Amino acid sequence: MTAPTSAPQSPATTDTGPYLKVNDLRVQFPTEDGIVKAVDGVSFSVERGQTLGIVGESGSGKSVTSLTIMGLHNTKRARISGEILVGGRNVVGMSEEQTRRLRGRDMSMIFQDPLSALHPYFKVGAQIAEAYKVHHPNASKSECRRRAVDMLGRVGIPQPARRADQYPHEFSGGMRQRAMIAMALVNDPDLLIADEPTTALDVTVQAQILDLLEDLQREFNSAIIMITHDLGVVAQVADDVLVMYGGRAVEFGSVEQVMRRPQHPYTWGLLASVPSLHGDADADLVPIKGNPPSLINLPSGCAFHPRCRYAGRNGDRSFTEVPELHQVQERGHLVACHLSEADRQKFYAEDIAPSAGVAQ
Amino acid sequence: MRKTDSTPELPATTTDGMGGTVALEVNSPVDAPVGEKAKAFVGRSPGQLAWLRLKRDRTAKVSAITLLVLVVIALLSPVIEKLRGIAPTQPFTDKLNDYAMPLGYAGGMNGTHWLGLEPGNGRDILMQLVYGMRTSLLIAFAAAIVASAIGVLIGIVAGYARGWLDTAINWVIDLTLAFPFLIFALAIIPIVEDNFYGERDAIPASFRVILIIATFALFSWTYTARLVRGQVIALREREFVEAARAAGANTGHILFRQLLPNIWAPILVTLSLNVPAFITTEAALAFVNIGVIEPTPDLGRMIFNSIQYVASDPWYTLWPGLTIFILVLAFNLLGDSLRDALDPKSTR
Amino acid sequence: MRIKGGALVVGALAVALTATGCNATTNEGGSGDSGEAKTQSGSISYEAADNTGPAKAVDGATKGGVITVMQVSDFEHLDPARNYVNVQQLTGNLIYRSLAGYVEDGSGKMLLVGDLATNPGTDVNKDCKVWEFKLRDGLKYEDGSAVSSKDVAWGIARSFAPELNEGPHYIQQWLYPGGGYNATYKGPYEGGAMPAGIDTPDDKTIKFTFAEPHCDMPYAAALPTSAPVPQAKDTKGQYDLKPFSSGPYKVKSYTRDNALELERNPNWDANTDPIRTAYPDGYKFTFGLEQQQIAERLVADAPADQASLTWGDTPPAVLPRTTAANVANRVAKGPTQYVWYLGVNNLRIKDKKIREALYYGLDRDAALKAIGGTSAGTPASTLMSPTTAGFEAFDVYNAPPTGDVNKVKEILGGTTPPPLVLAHSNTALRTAQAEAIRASLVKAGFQVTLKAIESTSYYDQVGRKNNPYDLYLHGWGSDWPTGSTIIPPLYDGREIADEGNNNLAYFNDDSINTEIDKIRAMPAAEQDAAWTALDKKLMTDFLPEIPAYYDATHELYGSKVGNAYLSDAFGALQLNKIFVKQ
Amino acid sequence: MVRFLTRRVLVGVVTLIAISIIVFGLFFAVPSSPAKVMCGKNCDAASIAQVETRLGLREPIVTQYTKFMKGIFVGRTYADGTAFERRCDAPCLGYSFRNDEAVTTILSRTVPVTISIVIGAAILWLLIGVSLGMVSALRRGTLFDKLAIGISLTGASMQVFFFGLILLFLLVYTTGLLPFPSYTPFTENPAKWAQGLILPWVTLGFLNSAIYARLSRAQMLETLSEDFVRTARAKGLPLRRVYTKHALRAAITPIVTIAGLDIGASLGGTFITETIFGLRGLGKETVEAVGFLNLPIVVATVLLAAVFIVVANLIVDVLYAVIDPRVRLS
Repeated sequence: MTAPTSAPQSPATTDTGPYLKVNDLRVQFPTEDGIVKAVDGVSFSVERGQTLGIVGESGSGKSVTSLTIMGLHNTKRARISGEILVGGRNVVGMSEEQTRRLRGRDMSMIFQDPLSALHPYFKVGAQIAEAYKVHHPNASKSECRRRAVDMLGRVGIPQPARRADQYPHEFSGGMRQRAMIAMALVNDPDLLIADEPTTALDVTVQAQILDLLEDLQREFNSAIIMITHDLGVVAQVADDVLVMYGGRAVEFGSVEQVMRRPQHPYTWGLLASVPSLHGDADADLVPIKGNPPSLINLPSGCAFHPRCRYAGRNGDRSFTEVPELHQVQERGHLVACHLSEADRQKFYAEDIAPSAGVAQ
Repeated sequence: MRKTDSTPELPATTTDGMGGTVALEVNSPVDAPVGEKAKAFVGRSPGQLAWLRLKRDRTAKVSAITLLVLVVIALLSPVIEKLRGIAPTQPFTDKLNDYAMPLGYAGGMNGTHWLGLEPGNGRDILMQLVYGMRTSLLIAFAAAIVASAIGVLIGIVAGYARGWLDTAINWVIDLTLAFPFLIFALAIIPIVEDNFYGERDAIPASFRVILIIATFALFSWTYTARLVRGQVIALREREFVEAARAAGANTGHILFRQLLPNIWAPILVTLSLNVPAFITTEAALAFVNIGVIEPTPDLGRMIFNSIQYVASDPWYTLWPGLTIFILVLAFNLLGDSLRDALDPKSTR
Repeated sequence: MRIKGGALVVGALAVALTATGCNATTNEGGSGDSGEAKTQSGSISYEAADNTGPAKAVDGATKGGVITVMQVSDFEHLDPARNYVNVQQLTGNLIYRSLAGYVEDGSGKMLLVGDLATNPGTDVNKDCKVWEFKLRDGLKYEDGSAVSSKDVAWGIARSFAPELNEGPHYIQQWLYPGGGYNATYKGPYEGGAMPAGIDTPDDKTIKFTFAEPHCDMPYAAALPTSAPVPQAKDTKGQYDLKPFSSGPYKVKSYTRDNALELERNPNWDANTDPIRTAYPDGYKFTFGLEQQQIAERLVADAPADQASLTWGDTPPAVLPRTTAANVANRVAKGPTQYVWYLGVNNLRIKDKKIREALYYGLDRDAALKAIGGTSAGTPASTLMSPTTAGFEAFDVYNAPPTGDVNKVKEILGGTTPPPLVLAHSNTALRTAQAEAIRASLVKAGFQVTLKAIESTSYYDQVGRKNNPYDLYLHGWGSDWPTGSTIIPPLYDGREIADEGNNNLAYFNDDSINTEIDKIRAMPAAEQDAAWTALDKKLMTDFLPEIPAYYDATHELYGSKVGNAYLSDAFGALQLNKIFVKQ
Repeated sequence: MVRFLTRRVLVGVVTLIAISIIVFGLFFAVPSSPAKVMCGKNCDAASIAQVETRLGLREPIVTQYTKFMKGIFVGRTYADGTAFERRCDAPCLGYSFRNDEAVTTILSRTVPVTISIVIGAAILWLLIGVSLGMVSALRRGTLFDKLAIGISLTGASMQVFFFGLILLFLLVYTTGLLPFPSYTPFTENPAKWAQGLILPWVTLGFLNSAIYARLSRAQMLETLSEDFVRTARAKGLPLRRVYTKHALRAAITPIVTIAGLDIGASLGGTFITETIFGLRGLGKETVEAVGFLNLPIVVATVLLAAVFIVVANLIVDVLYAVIDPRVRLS
């Protein structure tokens, strides 16, 4: 487990540290409507064999972060600063050709909605084989295909040889997601980013996919970033959790810390809106009121303040001052909130805990 | 074809492959599977957003102003006639030479006849032009609106009705598309005129104009109808329609109160791109002698007549040619901008 | 003869004139003033020198090459029984020979001579009732067989067939006077009978016997219905596509609406032909271009088009550029036998005062400028064209070319004229012209409504006796250059039928009808002056309709076309003596 | 597949029959009779009646129509019992009212002209328009892109009659760089065929290129924003391969279908192009025939145009199924 940092550290250039290290990442998109600050000073790291869960509503910056790591943003359109070290190499500022070589082999990504992420006109096997071939230029065609079929088998697709010759639309949702995972893993990547891999799937399939990811992680010893809005998923697979809001990290800690003893009102909101297996079955789910903020005109001060029922408890700091990520008493647990820790614990215990729960 | 059914949804802010699909519901407690920045414009209706975008679009502004100026000129043509004291049909044959070409320089341009005179009839080009533009714009706008109205009505009915009615309407659309428009226009216009007016009645200019509008509309509603039908089919299963139905709303209410407001954007775009197409087609009608008849001034007929003079009196060709080019270009640009503004997924 | 609407292609700019036989003086290379034609009567020549082949050679002419004639639309008919359009007859003249024909050289001296026959017809009893034609020696068809007078008789017989009814029917009507020309005899196809009144005592002689005197017979014999058609070669409806050649050229290929190619008929003997020199090796007629395109190409004179010509009038838009030095010498222009009238429906406008007011209200200058100005014609003041034999240029009303609004007011004297409907053919040029006329009449105080009629049915519509229009623009040209094919068809009220009228004024006056009969009975020599006197009387006393302008033609040809002149007889470029400059 | 085709063909046939009925009915309603147009100057009521009988116009419209349809499939005999009787073998579309030529002959002469014009122009506009659009989409925002947008906007706002005429004046009349357009059958002389058709190709090709460039650019941009393109990049594929294999394949599919429909519609007649360049194709033939009320030609050409459109639709549907595995013909 790695201590997240709120301040940039000196870049590690050796292979011994965390496999992925993100330092003070900022991603901005100039648009016709203004500058979108999609990610605003986020830092974290992931080690091999570990899983980091990133949670947040849409617009919180989690997907942008992952795409930035993959180098999939058009550098002409996106302004990226900070540092992303993948196995010690800084991806920020790297040429397209260099990142391309990393993509798919050193780091790969499982996209949400595999129906649109897979090319509709090409056979599934061919798409996987292509991913293999590009990083193994010397592999023969049949070798690539064998590999693709093999991968399909390993992600649990029955009759992989037959399935390889089918098109994505002929697969069921779960099967497509497995194929997507097979494609992401075909080159044994060291870092795997899974963007909402289970969102579109029903619960049983979801569980199978998560199990599969866990098995594969054990096998390949990969570092995994699991992007999701589903706290249940996070609780199941993640070692650490990063909660994002408005392009910033608002809370970080181990699963235990964030799920059991959350300290940020936004995290509370997320938890309160998840049905509990342990809490009162009759307790109402409490949705977070209001809408996610505009990334062009973030609310001043704490971006969450318009939706936070505790805003203003500390004078007008919530409205004027951007809260920094600070370590709480517990080691490794960081929160960006102006409330005092005592207040946070008190509010949680009184207002939130009775009705919120986590599937754990 | 694929992709014509683009739904006007909440705009994503960038178009570099990040947008993903965008959801309409904004009050979900948890992160919906949507693009990251989709909710950047919270609290503004799609219409307001489109307006904002349009206002920022320089091309749109320039073309809109150009069109506005031309439309105002066209509308004010009687005033211009009063001010200049020259009627559009007034012949100045005395200012033509033996070959009926305008005397003087540059097609007879001078202080009285700012754009010169038409060869042959010796009419003032400026007056013919402004009045002609009025006729052409009237035809194009009216036809576009009527075509859209028919298309929307039929499209909604087809999309909502399903079953045999949908099949029948689809077949009628196919039939219309397979039917040569020009032949129909050529054949039908004289027949209808004969049936409506006696042999000695002056056929009012407006009647031919109405006929042309009707013919245009009759052959141009299909695209809108298909578009609307597709939209309706896509939308009719959506929650808000289901909800309305569950709440006991009648079909008419669902169709026009629930569905229509959600599909107006592509309709508007089609309409705005139909106008320049009709201006051009109206000019083509003059080619086959079924355009607007003399003595009503008409831009299309003027172009057809003037093209022949491109070598003998290029000025005569220039003015109407330039006018139609600017009109069509401005309309196309504005239509493009409108589409971009209303449907952010499409890109210029 | 009517200028036929059917020849007007939709959207085409040219007016295809339908006519034969008249007499005009060309003003080749002259000014745009085409109306100042010298008046001269065509004469019928029995001189042996004129009637003997070969035709007089053209200075500097060489044999060879191919002349291309560019036309807007295909010929309707080349079958001699159906050929009634001037350009078709000019073309037909290359393929088949009639009993008589016109010798022309472009100088204005036109002679009617024998073509197949040794002279233009012998008036056997000097009463114009029995006419005899003797065929020349050595006449051969394209297959080398001899031309027989029986073939001429067959040709005339078949022109009675209802299916081949499109040609001129003077001889036919004279053979069967009273009633329709084919009311009793319907051609040889059903039953094989030959028409009464034609005798072919031997293979060289054909004799016509009429009940009434017809001193015009030599002219009528020049029409194509007297061309020989061997019965064995008669393909009836298909004869149009490949008439059997008795002239210097035969059909090589004919693709309808695209092209007609003629090549030499090796069996034609120049020594038998006083009319044709046949210099080119062939002709190519191309169809389907707009008149504008043809004119532009001829102005441009690209190498491929230098041996080309057109029979269509140069469109107004091209006219201004024909004055350039390298183009002006390639223009054939001059008056034709046509006069254009602002027709007034006398059944509706009975008051001569109103017609007089219209006469002054009409801006002839504007009407002409709408179709190309002075090269399209000159203002007219008579009913007969200046190309008519015995023409006299008189002007009863002395209206200025641009009209006289004050005079109109004076004539009307404060009364309001009835609202008028002006019908016009819907081609671009006629529409522009109608609008110019409307504008001028409105300026003069009339209330005028335009009524566009589909060009193809224009003359059908206005030719109905009970048509609802007051005014219509129409043209007329004589079939041969005497008043006898102008005044009677246009103003003999007894000929008014329910449909298909030529008397578009629907004018009927007993005194005029009587006068017409009187003139017809006169000896040929006295008729010309009598027709002119009748013209003057009609204009002064009745003013049945308003002569608008004398038609003129303006045709372009390429720089390699030699001896191109307007035919006096047909009002278009004559092909008989044309050649390709080498 | 077979069921789909059968059904579509059946619907197409019904459509064609409907169109033939409409056209027949339309011309029956025209106030003036084609016989009048044909019978010329010597026209009286009796001659009109004769001509009308000969043309079969005196029979009730239903009889005329059934005879016409019968002629197409089994042939028919005209003017039976007269000296002008003739047999017209299937497929018999009748004879031109104007000059008695068999309509099938006229079609066999005019259709190749239109096909030549359209095919040549289509190759041009597909090659130039699509590549221009694709490249400018890939180079979005560059000078090249802006230039391409400018040209295609100008082209899309230009009219065939304007552009064609100006080309004629510039290249033919004034400078004589090109001969006036003409049609020589390809089989006779391919070089002359091409030379005679350059101008119409360029005219139609340029104007449609403009439209297709706009279309392809928009399509390509839309495709580039698709998830599967992102996936392809995430796999580590080089950009060139992403564009040429993944993006192009998806972007070109709708263009192929639109092009198919456009070509089908154009084959029905490019009247203005044909008129401007004096080429006697299907379009010019049709419009002229309408002017002369030449019913047999009008019905035949309209039907043929409709056949082209219906067949193009069918081909496009099949093609789509071939290109896009998601589409199933059923």
